[in-house]
Amino acid sequence: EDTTDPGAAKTPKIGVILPDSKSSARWETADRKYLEEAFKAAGVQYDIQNAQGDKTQFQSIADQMITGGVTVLVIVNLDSGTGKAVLDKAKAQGIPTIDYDRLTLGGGAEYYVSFDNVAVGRLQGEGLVKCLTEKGVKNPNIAQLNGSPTDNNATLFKEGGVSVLKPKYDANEYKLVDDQAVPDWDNAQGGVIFQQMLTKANGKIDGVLAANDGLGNAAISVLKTNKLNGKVPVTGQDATVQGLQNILVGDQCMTVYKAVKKEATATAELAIALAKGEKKQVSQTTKDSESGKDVPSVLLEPQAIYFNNVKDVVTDGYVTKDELCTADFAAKCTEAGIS
Amino acid sequence: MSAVTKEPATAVAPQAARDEGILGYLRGYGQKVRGGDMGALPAVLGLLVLCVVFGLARPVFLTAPNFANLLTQAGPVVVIAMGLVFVLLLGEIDLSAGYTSGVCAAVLAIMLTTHGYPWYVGVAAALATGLVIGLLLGFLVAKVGIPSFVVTLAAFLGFQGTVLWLLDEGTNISVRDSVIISLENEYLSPAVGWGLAAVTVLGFAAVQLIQQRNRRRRGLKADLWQVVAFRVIGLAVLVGFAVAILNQERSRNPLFSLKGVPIIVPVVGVLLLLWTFVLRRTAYGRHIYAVGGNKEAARRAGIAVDRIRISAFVICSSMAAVGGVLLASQARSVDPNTGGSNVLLYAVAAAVIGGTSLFGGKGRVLDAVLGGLVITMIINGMGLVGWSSAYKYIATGVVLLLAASVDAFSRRRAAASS
Amino acid sequence: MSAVTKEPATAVAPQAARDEGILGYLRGYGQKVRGGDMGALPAVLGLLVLCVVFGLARPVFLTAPNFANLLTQAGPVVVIAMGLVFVLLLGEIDLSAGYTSGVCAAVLAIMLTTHGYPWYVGVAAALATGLVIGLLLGFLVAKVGIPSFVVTLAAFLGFQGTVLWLLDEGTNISVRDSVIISLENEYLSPAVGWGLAAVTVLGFAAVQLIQQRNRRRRGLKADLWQVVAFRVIGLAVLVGFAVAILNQERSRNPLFSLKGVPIIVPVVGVLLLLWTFVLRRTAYGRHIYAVGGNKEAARRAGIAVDRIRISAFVICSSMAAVGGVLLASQARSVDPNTGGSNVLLYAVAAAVIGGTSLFGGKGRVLDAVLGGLVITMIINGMGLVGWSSAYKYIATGVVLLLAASVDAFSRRRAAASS
Amino acid sequence: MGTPLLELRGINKSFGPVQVLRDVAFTVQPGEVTALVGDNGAGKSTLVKCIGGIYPIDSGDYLIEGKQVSVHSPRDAAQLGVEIVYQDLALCDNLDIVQNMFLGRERRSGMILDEPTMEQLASETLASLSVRTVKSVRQQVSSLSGGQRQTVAIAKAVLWNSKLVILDEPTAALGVAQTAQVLELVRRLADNGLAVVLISHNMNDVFAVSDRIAALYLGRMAAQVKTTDVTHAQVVELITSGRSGALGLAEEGAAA
Amino acid sequence: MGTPLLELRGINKSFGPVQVLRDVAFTVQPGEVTALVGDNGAGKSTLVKCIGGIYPIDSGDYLIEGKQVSVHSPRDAAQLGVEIVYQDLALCDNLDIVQNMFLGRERRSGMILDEPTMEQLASETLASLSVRTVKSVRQQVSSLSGGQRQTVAIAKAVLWNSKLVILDEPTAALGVAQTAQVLELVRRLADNGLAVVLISHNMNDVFAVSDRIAALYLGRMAAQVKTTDVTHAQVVELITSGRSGALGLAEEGAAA
Ligand SMILES: Nc1ncnc2c1ncn2[C@@H]1O[C@H](COP(=O)(O)OP(=O)(O)OP(=O)(O)O)[C@@H](O)[C@H]1O
Ligand SMILES: Nc1ncnc2c1ncn2[C@@H]1O[C@H](COP(=O)(O)OP(=O)(O)OP(=O)(O)O)[C@@H](O)[C@H]1O
Ligand SMILES: [Mg+2]
Ligand SMILES: [Mg+2]
Repeated sequence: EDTTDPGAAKTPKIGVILPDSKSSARWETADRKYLEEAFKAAGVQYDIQNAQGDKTQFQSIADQMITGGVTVLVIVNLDSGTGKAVLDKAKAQGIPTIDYDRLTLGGGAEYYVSFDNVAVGRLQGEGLVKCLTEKGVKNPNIAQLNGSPTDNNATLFKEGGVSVLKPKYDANEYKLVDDQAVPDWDNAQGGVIFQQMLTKANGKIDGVLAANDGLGNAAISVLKTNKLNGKVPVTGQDATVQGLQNILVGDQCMTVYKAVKKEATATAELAIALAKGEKKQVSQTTKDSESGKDVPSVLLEPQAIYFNNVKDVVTDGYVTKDELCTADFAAKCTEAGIS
Repeated sequence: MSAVTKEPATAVAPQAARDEGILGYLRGYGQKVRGGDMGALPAVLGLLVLCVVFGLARPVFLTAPNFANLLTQAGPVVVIAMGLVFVLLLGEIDLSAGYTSGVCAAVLAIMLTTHGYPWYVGVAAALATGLVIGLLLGFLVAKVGIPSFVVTLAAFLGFQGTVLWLLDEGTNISVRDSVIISLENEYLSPAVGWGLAAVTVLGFAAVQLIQQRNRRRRGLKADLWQVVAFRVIGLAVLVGFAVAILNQERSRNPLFSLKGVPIIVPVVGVLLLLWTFVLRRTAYGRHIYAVGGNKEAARRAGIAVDRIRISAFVICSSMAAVGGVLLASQARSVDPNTGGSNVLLYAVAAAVIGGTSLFGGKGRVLDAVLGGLVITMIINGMGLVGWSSAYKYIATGVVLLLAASVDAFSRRRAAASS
Repeated sequence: MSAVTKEPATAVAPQAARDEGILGYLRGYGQKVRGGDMGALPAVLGLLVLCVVFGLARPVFLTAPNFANLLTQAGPVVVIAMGLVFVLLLGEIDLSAGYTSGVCAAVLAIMLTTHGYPWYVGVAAALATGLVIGLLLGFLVAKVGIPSFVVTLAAFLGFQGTVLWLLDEGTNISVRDSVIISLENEYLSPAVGWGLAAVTVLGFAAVQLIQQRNRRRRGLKADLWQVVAFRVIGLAVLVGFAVAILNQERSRNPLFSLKGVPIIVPVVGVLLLLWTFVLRRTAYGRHIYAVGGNKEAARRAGIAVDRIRISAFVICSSMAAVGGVLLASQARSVDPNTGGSNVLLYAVAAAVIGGTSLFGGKGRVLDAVLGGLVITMIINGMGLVGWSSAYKYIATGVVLLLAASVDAFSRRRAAASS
Repeated sequence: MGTPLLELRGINKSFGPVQVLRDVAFTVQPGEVTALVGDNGAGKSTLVKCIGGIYPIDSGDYLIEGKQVSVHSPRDAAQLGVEIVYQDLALCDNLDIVQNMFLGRERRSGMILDEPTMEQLASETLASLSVRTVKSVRQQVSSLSGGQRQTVAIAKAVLWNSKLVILDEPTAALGVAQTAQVLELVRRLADNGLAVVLISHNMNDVFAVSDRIAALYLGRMAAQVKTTDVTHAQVVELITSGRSGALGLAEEGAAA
Repeated sequence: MGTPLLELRGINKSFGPVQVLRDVAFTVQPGEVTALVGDNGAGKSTLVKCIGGIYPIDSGDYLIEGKQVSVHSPRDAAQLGVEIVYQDLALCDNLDIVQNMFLGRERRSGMILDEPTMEQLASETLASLSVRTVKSVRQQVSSLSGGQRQTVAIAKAVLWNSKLVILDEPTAALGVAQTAQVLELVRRLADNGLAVVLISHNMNDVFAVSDRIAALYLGRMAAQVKTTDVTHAQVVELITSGRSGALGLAEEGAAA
């Protein structure tokens, strides 16, 4: 109970709010793990919570963390509005904050640590172009399977992807035949939507810009039924075991690997410093389009993963060889040089 | 048996066959429909209207490949809705049916992919999970007495967590077992399709004939042979037409042939037969209707109401388990969203649009199939119209409303004349 | 008035005050509770149990800052649940209430932020939107005759699309108007808090005294003055205690003070009073209960059943609009998920846990408040436990179930003795 | 006797394929008790529900005090001064006795319900109907005995200033004393100038209070006669076979 | 007369604060018709529901054929051979007449319901009860008239081999002919050796068929006497005041 006493809030304690567990597996399986490891190593107290995609919960968790005496607050916002409300509250209580993975517009956090989401989309676009070129497809028909229409990140991914493909569309090199968003990143719905895209295009889809590995797998599943898998390149994101396996067997063109560990470690370092009352210098900044201010940032580069560099993900320890190279994939693993 | 029935009947049985001939029968049917007793008519009308609308908007909607898509897409919703019919018949609800299917799908995927068991072990485990869930829900509703809305809302949250937990906080598990995959992704060979159609029609004809003969023997009013023949021929035309379309070549890959009746069709057909039989021809089914119509009357008639209620939840959850297997087959993968999102709402809507009442006592398993087709047709058609999400949501709502109002108008007519 | 009542009453009024004295009253209350007529007792018990459990698990749960959090967090759910009570009282459901609040919040945000209107214009526009939505839903249910489940399911989808459309496919709009923001984020000054408490208690005392005096005048059985005094003092203690806690300093920032009753508390209080008055003291409220209890009986008594049904949907959607304003205030922004996710389920659960029946005819507005506090307490408490999502979902489900079973046990007792 | 208060001519009513009322004529005079009799399933309750606006009439004329009216809902009927106790008593089980008795006609002072007045009136009315076992008028009607429910329904109907009171088997569930009270009440209402229709299977009651008897047979009006003109046995014959000597339906009509 | 088929001793039953049955004793002999009479709200239906296992008894002994039994549900009662027609007829409105009549005791051939047999039996039973206006035994009971519903409920109860048949106001909604049939049926059941309990407010019916009369007064058993030992007037007095000369409750008991 002493934590509520304003004077006694000296022991460093770092609060982290993760957004959900459904848009991507990374939050619970990777971020939580790496952050915990870093905090434990530094010997600071911490409290990591997941808002489960619910804004009300996001805010109650923030309220409770502030109430519970955290000295630094790290948030992955669900949207800028709620994020800003939380950052404002924390600031009023004199608690420094870090925007983790997603920038809170107008929020004015101390730091912003992230992968560049537009860059992720750009890698996907480039990957698709690369695979199509390798396959030698002329004037390919492209279908875009976007993430949740209510998720701002999905908009950013799409923006990046389209920035690569748009010139090709305009030049009539590529043809955009369908472009639909998948509510809630729901793979099952994604499968149905893609099935209908394929039907509508009378089977003539030559490349799929899928926003993540789950949606990519949904598209691949439909392609398999039509025995078109492997012929039609599909993109992805998150370097999930499933996505990497799809790449190994050639059903998926590429995925985007975000070295979550780097992101988590960088965040943990900044947070621990803040908790101790220090303010570390970082080299990059990001412009907050709403407040016009430059937020000190650590921006990490996402990496495109193709068949020949799947091993990088394993080397990084993001997925283990045991998970990835099950009986069905052992041969492909060897071929891809994973040992 | 009793003091009364031992007496010779002093009057003729009240129901005299007054409408003679085929014309009388048609007149009777017309009056019935005008009186509002429309059976499957509204749902069928709804299906026709949707076909016309989407067919005009996107001609590809009415092609053989899309027809096959429609049937495979409808599979999971129809199966989950079938189970829900039992719970709805009691005037209860199962909000957790969607996530139950998710949990069962996760169990299946873990058994198959993580542990490498053969498909039948996986399916058995999934069904057993569904059964246990049903027992638990039924127990809480019937014995503890918590309203089913609350129990299944709690289960909705709990199972959402369970799926996450089973899938290690959000990883996807691929399903690669060929038997499981085939359910939603493979097709019967054309010959087998025709064989199945023949068996269906002949079986139906046989059952009809036996029933009518039994009634005639007892001196009870039986249907005219013309009517029976009409029914059989009607079914034959319908089934034959569907098989003919599905046996067309649909492949877009010239190296490879894609035709035949989707395997899901006979699977759903068997489930439909089974549950229709249970509801209409067994004492258990009769008791389900009785409990849904008037729980107190059923209790006074000596029916073990609690047991009936628990069993309905068990059937519902077990069918959700089957639905989960189909979901896994369809997506070839299981993730934390499996069974989530709108699966439950669509399944309930399927049952209700088909004509099942939310207040209990009224509904058929066939409703789930027809309503499920309506819902799937809406989603399928929307997938062909390349609108933005906002318009798609709105249009889906509007189309759902229109489909439901066909039903509403028929029922208003019924209410006005009674 | 009529031929009968003109006659002098030939017998004494049937209800003779048989239980004399305060002891008799207590005995009567004890019997009532044992007989299952527990009123708010289960919900209150649920609240106490949750306080103890979470308080033991996380001592910070029982501190003044968290108490203030709890009240502001409960605001939107409670308000939406209040509106739902009206629809539930009729035995209907509004699945779209959550997204209705989202649409109204979007309208508010667009008026305020995009167009720069003052707050009252924004709120008026949001309320008007809610009203129109309610009229539409009510019309489809009452006049067209589509079951409310289907209508509001369609609306659920449609409004989800509408929010997206209003917010241009997924942007979010900040709300910066200080009046709107203050609703969920500001506090009354301690003095005003005490003043409000005094007004509440005195008002309650006055109403009680007038009612009892009126009954005594007519020669009807009235409550003992000790009982009346007990009620008034009870309320005074409760309100005083709450205000005292909320007036403690909660700020951890020495430069800045944070204390007082959250503004949302009097807002909800006024709504509670208003709707309780409407339901219990006006003919309209009586008719709501009548339609929910037996629609046919109400119709035969000359009640305009359709109008009552439409009005209930209007109230529900308008309250959802208020809820939307609160959601916008709480999040200081509106995005396509506003009013989505579990908002609706929590609101329905709040009403049901409070004791409102899903089958109509039974429920109070107070239920929504108590049930909303239970639900919020569960969410709030879960937020303090540092579990992973999977466990939190499961635990939330289990706790919800436990909270509901307090109620179920009391009702089983009622059923056993009647 | 001047214009009848209620006159029905050629009323037809079908439920889907089943025609329940065929070409029914029925008149009710003010100041008189008209007994409506008929076998089970003859169509009495259906006729009453048509009068009350519960069921729409398929065809036929409906006249109140000589003026053609159209009644589409119970509200219309109530506005014309028709008050009915239905056989399938429609009470709201979730409301108490007072609330049921004043449903749709609540006493108010300003906007607020005047509960004390209603409670007092309800108590008095029930007492005047010899109900002694009701513990409290604040009891929910779901906890009442069959006879008590029936009394509440009767009390509800006679509380209002109406021109025509129709009682569908009001004494079916009542005890000896209560039945006597209700019959007395019926007589008193008629003597006060109201028109009363009483449906009953009890010939003693019918002959005790009625001025006229109307007999329905299989959905047709077999005869409407003065009570003093017929005997017990004749009425029973009308009920069971639709005709009695010169009275009743023509041979072929009865066979239809 | 040997052991009674049913014997109740010291039965108490309260609903919350309201005590409805106080220390009730009641015996029923096989081969006899026992009439249970009492004012509205006296507790007759409550007593019957306690016998049928609908309500749990608070305290008291329940003996069938001299053996103490405990009845917790309608199933238990049915297994003991007790068959009851309740006053608030419990029929499933969504089922048809045949389905209601055989509810809980469906005829089967193998697993499959034997619909033709049930339909035939139902038609015969209804016909034997003088019901002539039911169009089809496949009609939903929701579309039946009051009397038709009552007949279905009675037919349902007498279709089975039971030892004790209890009828709670079975003739309340019935026409003249149907009432006669039911009374005849009641007599015939008793003559076949069954025990029959008949609840009725109609003294003529009571005296016409009963062997014994039991009178409830405000939840107490005022007297249980042979029908031949009492007069009409005495029974009415027992009903309305709980005592009649030497018969009935003691003065202070009646006042309690
Ligand atoms: N909604 C309905 N649908 C079909 N048939 C109906 C409906 N309501 C009534 N009937 C039929 O109409 C006939 C007349 O019913 P009604 O209730 O008017 O009889 P009644 O004269 O009041 O009989 P009782 O004396 O038994 O009350 C009955 O045969 C009944 O089955
Ligand atoms: N569930 C209940 N809760 C409270 N009181 C009840 C309940 N059921 C019955 N009572 C009361 O018990 C008393 C006896 O009711 P019961 O139905 O047994 O009377 P009855 O003798 O059958 O009367 P009737 O001749 O009118 O059918 C009545 O005063 C009634 O109000
Ligand atoms: Mg009738
Ligand atoms: Mg009774």
